[in-house]
Amino acid sequence: MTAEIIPFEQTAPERASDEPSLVVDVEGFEGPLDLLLTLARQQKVDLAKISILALADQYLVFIEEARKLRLELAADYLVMAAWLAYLKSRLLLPDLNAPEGQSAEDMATALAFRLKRLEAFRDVAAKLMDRPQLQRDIFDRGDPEPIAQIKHPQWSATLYDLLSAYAVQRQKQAAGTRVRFEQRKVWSLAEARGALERLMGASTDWGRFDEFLIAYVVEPSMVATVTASSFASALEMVREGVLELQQHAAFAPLYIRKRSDPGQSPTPGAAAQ
Amino acid sequence: MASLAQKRMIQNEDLQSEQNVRPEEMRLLEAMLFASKEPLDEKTLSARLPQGVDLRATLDMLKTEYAPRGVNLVKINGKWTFRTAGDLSWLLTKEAVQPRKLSRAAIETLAVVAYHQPVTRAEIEDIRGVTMSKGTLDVLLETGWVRPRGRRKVPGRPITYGTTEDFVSHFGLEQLSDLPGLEELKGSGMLDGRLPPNFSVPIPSDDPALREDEDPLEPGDLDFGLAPRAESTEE
Amino acid sequence: MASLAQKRMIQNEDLQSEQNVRPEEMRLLEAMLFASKEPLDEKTLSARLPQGVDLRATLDMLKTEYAPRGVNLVKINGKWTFRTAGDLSWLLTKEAVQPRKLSRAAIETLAVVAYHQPVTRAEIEDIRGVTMSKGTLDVLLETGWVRPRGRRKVPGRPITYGTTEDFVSHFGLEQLSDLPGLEELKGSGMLDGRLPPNFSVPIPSDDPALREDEDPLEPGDLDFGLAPRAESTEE
Repeated sequence: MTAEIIPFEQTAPERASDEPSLVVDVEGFEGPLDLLLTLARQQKVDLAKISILALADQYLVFIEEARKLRLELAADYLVMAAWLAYLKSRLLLPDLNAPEGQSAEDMATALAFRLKRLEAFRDVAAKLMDRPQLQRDIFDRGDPEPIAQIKHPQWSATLYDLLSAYAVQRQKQAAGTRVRFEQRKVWSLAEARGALERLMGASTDWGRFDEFLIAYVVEPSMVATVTASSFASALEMVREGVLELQQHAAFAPLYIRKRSDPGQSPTPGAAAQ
Repeated sequence: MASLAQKRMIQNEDLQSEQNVRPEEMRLLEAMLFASKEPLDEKTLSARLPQGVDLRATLDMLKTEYAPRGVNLVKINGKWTFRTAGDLSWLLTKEAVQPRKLSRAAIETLAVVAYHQPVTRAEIEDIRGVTMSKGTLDVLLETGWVRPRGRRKVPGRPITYGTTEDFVSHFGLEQLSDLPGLEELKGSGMLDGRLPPNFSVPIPSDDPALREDEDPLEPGDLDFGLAPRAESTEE
Repeated sequence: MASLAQKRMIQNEDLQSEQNVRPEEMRLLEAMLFASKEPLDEKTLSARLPQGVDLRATLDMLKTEYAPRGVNLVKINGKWTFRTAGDLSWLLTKEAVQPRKLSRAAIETLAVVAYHQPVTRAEIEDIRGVTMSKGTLDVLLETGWVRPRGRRKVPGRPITYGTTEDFVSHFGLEQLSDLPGLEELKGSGMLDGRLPPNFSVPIPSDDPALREDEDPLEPGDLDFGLAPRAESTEE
């Protein structure tokens, strides 16, 4: 397990500031930058004056030692080692190939900057945590007094609420008290036919159709339905050969009589039925 | 500002002298009592204070010192705590607007009052076909949309109700007669066609002038809201 | 006891003169501030005070008056509250809440968020030189000191993080710019890695207003997978 780099979110043991020169132990380092910063601190100079070349050497030695011990190093440690080896070669042989982009000095400055920045943030983090903290050093009112709320109800309703409430209840009331739909008085065809059969009796004399109906038209409101149903039934009975109808002109009175020879249909249609 | 600056000077002088005499144990006590989640008894306070402190005397000093302030040191049930001065309890209240929706019964009643005003309770009940709980009218009076406007000249002289100007403005009407009539209600589908022939919707009017069958209200008729409000029972 | 009695006498005399000049608004202010758990802003305080009171002056007087006491008036993030004096923490250990022990990674991440906000995960990782585990952010979000505040307008639209009012209150800062060591950090150009030192440096700000290069968060951004996402809530 010693070979494993402790995941950084675990609380790492505090590193002594005056660590003995080079103990090969990556435990507790939070990645290559953290390791580099620790190595840089061992140079015991202002980070601004640090020798990146010396730092690169130290790091590479460290990594070499770790590999000799067959410590399993996380990939980013090896990437950093490769990068530092490259940087070192560039620093030692300045104009080699003169490649595009950053000069070796720029790269070294950028690395120094990152180290300084990491240190600076560690510094302010420590300062922040040293501040008196609420509920640890400083306390607010332990037993605050409740603020009573005086509630003012604010009523709201929309015009739609109002109108639909009015309409719904008026409608309901109207339906409940008055709108009992009357049974519509209609003569069914069956009723009309029954009546016709009874009225015609055995009479084979011509008679006026409307006179037959008078007896049934008790109320004026029934005239239409009685007339319509009787006429329809009469036509039906004519077709069956039970009755005969005749009319002398349009809108002239209609005459009706029972056929004397029922059974013989006067119309081909009735026979077909 | 001059007077304030002056006051401040005096204040600071006071502070100076106060600082000179204010014993450390007073600081300790006020911090403990302030931070504690509950009132503390003297035994607890004593245990936390440095030895040799006269607790009673210090508490008394603190009590005297805070007596004229907005926060007082008080003893409740034998335990000490800071409490807001009694005369400032009003500071610890917060006024909040609470939106409320009218109940179905209330809005139906309101609609009947709006269309049929001036209308008595009995008439409202007749139109609605249900008896009305006292709470419903109370709520409507509280909304400020309904007001008693007179008394009907009939036996019992019941109070007649009508709507207020607030009602008209809340519902975004220019005038009360803008409430839709029978045809408009039918047209909007709120009333359907199956209505008896004699069905009618009145043309509403909130003319404050009393009608022929109304008497003015009498002194005392308006003392409604003073009585404790009954909770609305009708849903 | 003699000396105590004597002190008390002096105290009472002080009180007398104090009472004579101590304006009523100081009582009102101390009552309000004592009663409230949360710091109160000047607008809230003003609203409860009689008109014409110079709030700033009164607060300053109160602050001066309480400065030598066990309870001090402090300004946190522009809001006022009473807190126990910092030198008395030894006395109040009984009240102390066992603070959550933050890992070194969490503390450093918190510092980067606080001093460099608004900041993305990638920027935090760049400064710390390690990839960040999900747990670290979760812990910080759980403390209530760090919050996601928007999305940076760059490819991938990463979430930006900042601190909360709770953070400022917990560490007793009058405002975010009072972070310890901020000036030095700023002065050495540590707050913007992309620019060479001594270039213009952004000042950390927990101003909730989004910066130009930030977009607002979208619904769902705040879930962090902590809870299974609610199915459509509409019925």
